[in-house]
Amino acid sequence: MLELDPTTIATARQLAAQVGRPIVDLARAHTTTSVERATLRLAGLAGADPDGTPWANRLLDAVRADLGIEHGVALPVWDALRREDADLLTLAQKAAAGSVRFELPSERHRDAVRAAASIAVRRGLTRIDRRRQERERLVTEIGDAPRKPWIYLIVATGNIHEDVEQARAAARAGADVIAIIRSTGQSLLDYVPEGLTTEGFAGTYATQANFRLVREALDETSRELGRYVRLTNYASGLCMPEIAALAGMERLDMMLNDSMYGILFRDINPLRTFVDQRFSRQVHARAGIIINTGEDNYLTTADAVDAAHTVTVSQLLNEYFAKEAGLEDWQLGLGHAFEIDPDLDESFRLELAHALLARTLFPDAPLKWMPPTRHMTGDVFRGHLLDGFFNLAGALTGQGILLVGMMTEAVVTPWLSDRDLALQNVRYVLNAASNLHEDFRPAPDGFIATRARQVLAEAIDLLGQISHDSTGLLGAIGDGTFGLMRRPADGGRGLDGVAAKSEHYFNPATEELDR
Amino acid sequence: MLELDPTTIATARQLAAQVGRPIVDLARAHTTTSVERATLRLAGLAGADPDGTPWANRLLDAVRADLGIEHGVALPVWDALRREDADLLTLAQKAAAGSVRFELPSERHRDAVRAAASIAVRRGLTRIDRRRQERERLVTEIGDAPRKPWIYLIVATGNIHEDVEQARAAARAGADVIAIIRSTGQSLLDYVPEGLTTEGFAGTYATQANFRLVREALDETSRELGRYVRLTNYASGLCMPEIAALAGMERLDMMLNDSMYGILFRDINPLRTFVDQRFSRQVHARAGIIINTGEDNYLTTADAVDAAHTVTVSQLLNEYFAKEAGLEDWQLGLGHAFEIDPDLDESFRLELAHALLARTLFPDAPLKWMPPTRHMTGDVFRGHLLDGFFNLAGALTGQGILLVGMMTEAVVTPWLSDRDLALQNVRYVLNAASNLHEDFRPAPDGFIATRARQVLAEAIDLLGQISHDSTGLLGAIGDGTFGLMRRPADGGRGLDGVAAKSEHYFNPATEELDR
Amino acid sequence: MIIRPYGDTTGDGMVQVSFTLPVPAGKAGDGAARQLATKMGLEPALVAHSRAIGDGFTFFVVYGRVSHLVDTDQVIVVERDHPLLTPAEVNTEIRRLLRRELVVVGACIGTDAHTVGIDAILNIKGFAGEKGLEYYREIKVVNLGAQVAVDDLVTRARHERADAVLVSQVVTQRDAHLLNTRAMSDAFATAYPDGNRPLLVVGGPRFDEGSAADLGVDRVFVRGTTPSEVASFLVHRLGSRDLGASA
Amino acid sequence: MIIRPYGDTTGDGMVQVSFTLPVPAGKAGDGAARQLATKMGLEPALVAHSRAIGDGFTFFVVYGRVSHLVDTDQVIVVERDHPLLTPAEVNTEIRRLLRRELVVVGACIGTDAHTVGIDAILNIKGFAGEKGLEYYREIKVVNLGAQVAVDDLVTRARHERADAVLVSQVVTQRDAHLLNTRAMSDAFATAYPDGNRPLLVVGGPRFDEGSAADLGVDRVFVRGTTPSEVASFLVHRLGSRDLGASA
Ligand code: B12
Ligand code: B12
Ligand SMILES: Cc1ncc(COP(=O)(O)O)c(C=O)c1O
Ligand SMILES: Cc1ncc(COP(=O)(O)O)c(C=O)c1O
Repeated sequence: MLELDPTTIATARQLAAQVGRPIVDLARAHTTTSVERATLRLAGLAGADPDGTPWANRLLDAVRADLGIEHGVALPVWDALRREDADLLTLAQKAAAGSVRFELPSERHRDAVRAAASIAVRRGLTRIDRRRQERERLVTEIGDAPRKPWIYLIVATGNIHEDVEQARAAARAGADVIAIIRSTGQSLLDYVPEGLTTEGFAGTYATQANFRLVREALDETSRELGRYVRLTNYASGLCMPEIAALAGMERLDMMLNDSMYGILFRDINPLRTFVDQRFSRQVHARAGIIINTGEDNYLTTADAVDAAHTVTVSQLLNEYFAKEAGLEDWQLGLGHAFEIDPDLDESFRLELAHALLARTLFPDAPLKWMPPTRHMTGDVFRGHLLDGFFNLAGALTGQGILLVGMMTEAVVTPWLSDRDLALQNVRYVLNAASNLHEDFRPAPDGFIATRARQVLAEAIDLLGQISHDSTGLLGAIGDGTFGLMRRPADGGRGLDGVAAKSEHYFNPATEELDR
Repeated sequence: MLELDPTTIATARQLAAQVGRPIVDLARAHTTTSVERATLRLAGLAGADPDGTPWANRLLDAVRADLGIEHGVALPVWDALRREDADLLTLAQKAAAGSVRFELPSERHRDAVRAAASIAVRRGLTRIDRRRQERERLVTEIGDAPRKPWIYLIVATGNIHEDVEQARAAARAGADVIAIIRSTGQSLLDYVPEGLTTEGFAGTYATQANFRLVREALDETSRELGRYVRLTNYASGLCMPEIAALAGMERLDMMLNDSMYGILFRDINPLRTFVDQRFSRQVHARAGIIINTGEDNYLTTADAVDAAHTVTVSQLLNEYFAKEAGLEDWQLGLGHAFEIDPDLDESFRLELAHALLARTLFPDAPLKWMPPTRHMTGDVFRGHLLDGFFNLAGALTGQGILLVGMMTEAVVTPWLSDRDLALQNVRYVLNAASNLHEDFRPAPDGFIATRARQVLAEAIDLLGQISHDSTGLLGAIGDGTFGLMRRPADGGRGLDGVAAKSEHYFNPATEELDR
Repeated sequence: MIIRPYGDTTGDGMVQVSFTLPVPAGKAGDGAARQLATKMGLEPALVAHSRAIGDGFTFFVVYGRVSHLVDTDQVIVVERDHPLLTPAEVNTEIRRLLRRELVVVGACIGTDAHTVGIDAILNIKGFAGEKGLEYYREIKVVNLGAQVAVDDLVTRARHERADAVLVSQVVTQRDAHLLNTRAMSDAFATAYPDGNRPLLVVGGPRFDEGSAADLGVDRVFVRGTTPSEVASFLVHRLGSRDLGASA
Repeated sequence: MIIRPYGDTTGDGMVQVSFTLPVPAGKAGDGAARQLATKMGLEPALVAHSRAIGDGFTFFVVYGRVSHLVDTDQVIVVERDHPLLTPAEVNTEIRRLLRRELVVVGACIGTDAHTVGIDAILNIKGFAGEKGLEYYREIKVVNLGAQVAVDDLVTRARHERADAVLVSQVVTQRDAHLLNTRAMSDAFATAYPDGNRPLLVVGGPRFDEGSAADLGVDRVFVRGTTPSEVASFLVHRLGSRDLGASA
C-alpha cells in the first residue's frame, strides 16, 4: 500500500461526485427501450418469434407504436392484460399480430394495473434474490476460490458447446472465474438473441439459454473441484438492462459493466448508455453480481503513461455511479491494465506505481487486473515473459481478479494450449513469489510513490476541469478525454430508443430498485 | 544487502582457512607435469610435432624419462641448453629424437643455469604483464561495459570460425562477456591442442591460436561498439597451469577456474588438481584475469535447497585458495545458481535469499550468477519465463556477472535465435526493473533473512566438521560432500603426473609468482 | 539462392514446432506427435516436451531438422512498383491528376470494432511518426469508424463520390476478414458500372498481401503499414487509371 | 483413428512454428519464411513475427493450419512386451534364471560426462522414488562413471563377465550419441563370439526408442526412464535368451 494524503483522496471522490451527479439526474429522468424490455423480462416474458425476434421486443415495439415509451411499458401492458385477460406471452403474440391497441389505464383502473404489474415484476426480482441466496449457499457448501487474486480465464470458441468443454477444462486447470466471450457485434444488437448458439466471431452470443447451460456445467465442475467456479459475461452494449436481468436470473457471478465502454468503444449514444447502465447496475446490485469496469480498454487506444490519470478518473466515476446504483465495495471490479510500452525505462516500476495507486484508492474493491495486449507481438516467447511480469505485478500489488494473459494475444483468440501455458505461468509466479510483497516496500518518496501521487494529482486536475466546464462529463467524452475516442452527446447508436419520462411514467422495477 | 553478524562471518572465514591451509601446504610441496610444461611455455616453447603433440609435452616427457619431474624441468633443461647451446625448440626436437640426455647441473653451473632459466621464464611473465596493461589501456580507451551485471553469453558451435562470427553477433547484440565453450573432453587431455580447430562436440578446443583469433576479432568489435568486450574460456582440467599461461599471454579476460571442479566433475585426482589450480591462479593473478568458480555445478547434481550450504562452503574455500594465490577480491567471480525446483513453494524468495547471502558474504567480488539448467525442460515457453525470473533475481540482488539462460537449455546447445531471445529477455528485465532493488527490502527477520542465516549456519557447521575430521577436505571430497560426487584422494586421473618436490627443486616461475 | 533454416550452423535446417493433438499423453501420444512432425518434414524429429491438457489432449514441443530447401528466387513479394512520396509530393500529384481533392472513405466493416489500425492510417495523429491522410491538404477523409455495414459503406462512398475506399479488418477468427472483404468487393462491383468503382483497399495485420485479386480489391496492406505507403499507392493507381470515368 | 492438430476447435489443424533463415529481415524475408512454412504444410501460413538477428539472419514465428492427418493406428511405439517387476520379483527371477548374481557394467562413454542420468538408473538413490539397480540384491553393479573409452568398457565388461552393459549418452551435438553408440556396439560385436555378447542397453534424453536395431543394441531408453523398467527388461531378455552360452 502507498501513503496517500486522505484529504487529497477525499477531494478526488468529491469531484467525481460533482461530475457524476448531473449524469445520474439525466439517467433518472429518462427511460430506454431496453430498460422497458428488461421490465417485461423480469415480469416473465421470454422466448422469440419464428424469425428470432424476442417477444419482449415485439411487445415493446407495439406499445411504442401506440404510445411511445415515455410512460413506461408497465401501465399500457398490464392495462391491456386486464382488458384481454391474457398472459404476457399471448398478449405479445396478439400485439405482434397487430390485434391489440395500447393505452394508459383510465383513472379508476390505474391502481389495480400498477399493483398487477408490480406483482408480476416482483416475481422476477424474487427469482434473482433466490439465485443470489443459492450462490451464497453454494459458495459456503462447496467452498470458495483458494486464494486472491482470482484467476480469470477467457473462453472464446464461438460455439457454446465447445465453450462448455473448454470452460470445464479451464476450471479444472485452475481458473476461478470463466468468461465466455460473446460474438463481436452483439453489443450493437438492439435485442438479446434467444436459445443455444453455435456461431459468432471471436465468441458466440450471450443468451439466457447459453448462460444457463454454462452455469449448470460449471456447478457440476465446481462440485467436482470443491471450489465454486464463477461465470462471467458482458452487459455493456445496447441491451445492458436486459442482459443484466438475464444474468441475475441465471446466476452469473460477474458481469462486465462499464458506465462508458459502450459510448467509447461501440459508439453507442452517451445518454442511452448512462440510462441503461444505471438500471443494469441496480439489477446487478440486487443479484449480488460483481461488476468489472473497462478502464483497461482506454490503454489500448491511448498511451498507458500519458493517459494513466484518465484511468483513475474513470475508476472514480465508475465507483460513484456504481454506489449510487446500490452496488457495494466488494462488487466493484474496477479495471486497470499492464499496458505500458515494455521498452520504456522502468516500465515495470511504473506499472507497480499505477497498480498500487488503484489498490490504495479502492482498498475494499476487488480490482480487475488486465494483462498486456497492445504491446504484445507475434513474438510469443517475449509475450509469455511479459505475461509473467504482469502476473508478478498482480501478486506484488494485491490485485483481486487477475485476467490471465496469453502469449498469442497478437495472433489468435486463445488456443487450448495457450490457456494451459498461461495458467502454468500464473501458477509459477503466484507460487514462487506468493509472499514477495512482504519484501516489497516502495520508499515513501521513492520513484513509485512519487509517480502514484503525480497520477492522482493529474486525475484531480482533470476532474476539476470537467466539473467546471459547463458541458461536464458529456463534453469531456465528446472531446476524446477517454481512450482518445471523441463521442459527441447527440451522436452514436440507440439514441432513438431513449425518452424523457412523462409525469405518468411508471416502472415497478425501478420503483422497487430505487428503494 | 542482508544484516549478518560480522563475527559469524569471521568464524566462517577462519574455518575455511583452517580447512584450506593443509591443502595449500600440499600444493606447495608438489609439482605436476602440467606445472612444468607451463613453465616451458612461459619460457617461449610453443608448437607441436607432426602428429600434434606439443613440444612442451615432448620435452617434458624426455626430461621425465631421465630424471622424473621432482626437481622441476628448469635445471635439467637449461643445463642441456647450455651444453647443446640450442634454443628451446631445437632442444625439444632433439630430445624427442632421443638425442639428448638430461641431468641436474653440476655445482659450478647451477647458478648460471638458474639465472638463464629465470631470464627465459621472466620473458613469458613480462609478456603477460604487457597484456594486462594492454587490457587496462583498452578498457579506458574504448570504454567499459555500460552497467552491472555484465551480460555473459556462451558460444558453442564447435568450429572456431563460426564461433568468431557468433561471438561478434552476440557482442553486437549486447553481450559484455563471451565464453567460447570448449569441446567435451578437452579437460581430460593431458596436453593443450595446437592451432585453429574446427571440430569438437558441444564446443571446439581451447588452443592458443583459437584464443588469439577470437580475442583479435573481439578487439575489433569492441572498438566498433565503443565498449571493451571480455573473452573467457576454461582452465579447469588436466592442463590448468598451461591454459592459464596461454590465457595470460593471449589476453583472455576471465577464466573458469575452480579449485574442485576437475575433481568432482571430471574425476581428476584431487592432489593433481590442487597443485595445478594453485599455480594457474597465481598466473591469473598476475594476468589480471577474473576467475569464475564452479559452485553452480553442484546444484546440477545435488538439490539446490538441501545443498545450498555446500555452495557457501565452496565459495569460502575458493576465496581462501584464490587469495593465497594472490588474486584480489575484484578477480573473484564466485559461482552460484538459480537451480531451485520451480515447483517448490516460495522458490523465488529462496533464490533471493541464497543470492543475497553470497552478495553479503563477498561484497567486493563480482559474483557469477548462473541460470536455471537442471529444472529446464523441453517446454521452452516455461523455460523462457524461468530465465526471466532468474534475470530479475540477478537485478534485485546485484550480481556481477549474469550468465544468460537459454530457453532451449534442455534441448540443444544454444541456437542463434535462442541467444537473441535470451538477450531480449535480459534487456527487458534489466530495463523495466533496473532499480526495483530500491523497493526490495527484505524484513530483518523475515523469510529471506532467516533462510540466509540458516544456510550460513549450516555452512559453518559443515566447515567445522571438516576441520575437525583428521582426513580434512580430501576426506570430505571422498565422502561426496560436494555435488554428491565421491572422489577418493588416491583416485581419479592424472595422479601419475604429480611428484613431491625434491630438495633440488627449482622453478623460476613459482619463485617469481610466490613473491 | 537456395537456403535452409539455421539453428547454430549453416545448413543444419533446424526448426521448432509446437501443437496440441487430441490424444492422451504417453508413448503413443509422443509417437503421434513424431508422425505429424515427420509429415511436416522434420527428420529426425525430437519430441522435446509433451504435457497433458485436460484428459483427451496433449501439447507437444518438437525440435528437428527439415530437409526443405527455400528458393529465395521463387519468393513473390508485393514490392512497391512506384515511388514512396512525401505528403507534399502526394498533394501536387493529386492536384495534377484530379484538379480537385481526392476523396477517401474509410471504415472498419462487419462487426469488427478495431479502429486503431485504420485510424493510424487516416487520423492526423498517424503512425510510426508519419501523419495520417487527414493531414494531406488535397485528401478529403471520411472516416466512418467501426462496425459499418457494407451497404451503408457503399451508399456513403457513392454519396461522397469516393475515389478510394479504405477498409480495415482485424478480427480473423473463422476467416471473418475474408468473408467481409469479399462481401464488400461484391457489393461495390454490383453497385458501380464496370471499371468505374472507387479503388478498393483493405488492410489488417493478418491479411496476405498477395490476395488482392482473390479478394476482388486493388491492394491489400498488412502489419506495419504507414500512411505514406497508402497515399503513394493511391496517387500512383489513380495516375495509371482512366480518370474520365470516375470524374 | 485419424486426428488433426487442435488449436481451439476440433480439426482446425493449427500449429506454431519458429525458425531462423539466413536472409535479411523484410518483405522478401517474410516471403521466404512463408515458402518454408508452406513446404512444411502450413496453408495458410501467417508470419506472425519476424526479427532481424545481426545482419544476415532473421528469426520468424509462423502460425497456420496444416492439412496433414495423423493416423494413430500407424504409430509404432516400443511398448513394454513384458511385465514391470518389483525389485523382489526381479531378484527371484535372476536367481531362477542364473543361479548367480546378474552383472551389470554401466558407463557414460566417449567424452560425455553427464552421469546424472545413468546414476539415476544405477545408484541406490535411484530416480522418481524408485531405488536404482545397486539396491537389487541379485544385481552386481559396476559403474565406471563418465568419459569412459569404448575399449576400456569392453575390457572391463569381459573382466567382470558382464551380463549387460548399460551406456548413457546425453550430448547429442553433431550426433555424438549415435557415433559413440555405434562405435560401442561394433566393438562388442568384434570382441565377443556371435550371440554371446552381453545385452547392450543405451539411454539418454534425445535417443529415439525405435533405433535399437539400427544402433546395434538390444534396447534404447529415453527421458523419464526408471530403474525398474530397466531391471524388468534385463531379466525378461535374459529369460528369453539361451543362457548356456553366456554362462
Ligand atoms: C486494441 C484491441 C482491442 C480494443 C479495440 C479498440 C479500438 N477502438 O480499436 C478493444 C479492447 C475494444 C478490443 C476488443 C475486442 N477484441 Co481486440 N484487440 C486489440 C489488440 C490488443 C490490438 C489491436 C491494435 O490496436 N493494434 C495496433 C494497430 C495499429 O495495428 P493493426 O490493427 O494491425 O493496424 C496496422 C496494420 O494492420 C495496417 N492496417 C490495419 N487496418 C488497415 C486498413 C487499411 C485500409 C490499411 C491501408 C492498413 C490497415 O495498418 C496499421 C498500422 O500499421 C489486439 C491484440 C494485438 N496485440 O494485436 C486485440 C485483438 C485484435 N482483439 C481480438 C478480439 C477477439 C477482440 C474481441 C472480439 C474480444 C476480446 N478478445 O477482447 C473484442 C471485440 C472487438 C470487436 N467487436 O471487434 C483478437 C482478434 C483475434 C483474431 N485473430 O480474430 C485480438 C488479436 C486479441 C486476441 N488474441 O484475442 N480489442
Ligand atoms: C547437469 C548438466 C551438466 C552437469 C553434469 C554433471 C554430471 N555429473 O552429470 C555439468 C554442469 C558438469 C555439465 C557440463 C556440460 N554440459 Co551439461 N547439462 C546438464 C543438464 C542441465 C541436465 C542433465 C541432467 O542431469 N538431466 C537429468 C537426468 C536424470 O536426465 P537424463 O540425463 O535425461 O537421464 C534420464 C534418461 O535420459 C534416462 N537415461 C539417461 N542415460 C541413461 C542410460 C541408461 C543405460 C538408461 C537405461 C537410461 C538412461 O534415464 C534417466 C532417468 O530418467 C543439461 C540440460 C538439461 N536440463 O537437460 C545440460 C546439457 C545436457 N549439457 C550440455 C553441454 C553441452 C554441456 C557441456 C559440454 C558445456 C555446457 N554447456 O556446460 C559441459 C561438458 C560436459 C561433458 N563433457 O559432457 C548440453 C548438451 C547439448 C546437446 N544436446 O548436445 C545440455 C543439453 C545443455 C545445453 N542445452 O547446452 N552439464
Ligand atoms: C467493460 C466491457 N464491456 C464489454 C466488453 C465487450 O464488449 P463487446 O462485446 O462489444 O466487444 C468489454 C471488452 O473488453 C469490456 O471491457
Ligand atoms: C569451473 C568450471 N570449469 C570448467 C568447466 C568446463 O569443463 P569441461 O570443459 O570439462 O566441460 C565448467 C563448466 O561448467 C566449470 O564450471
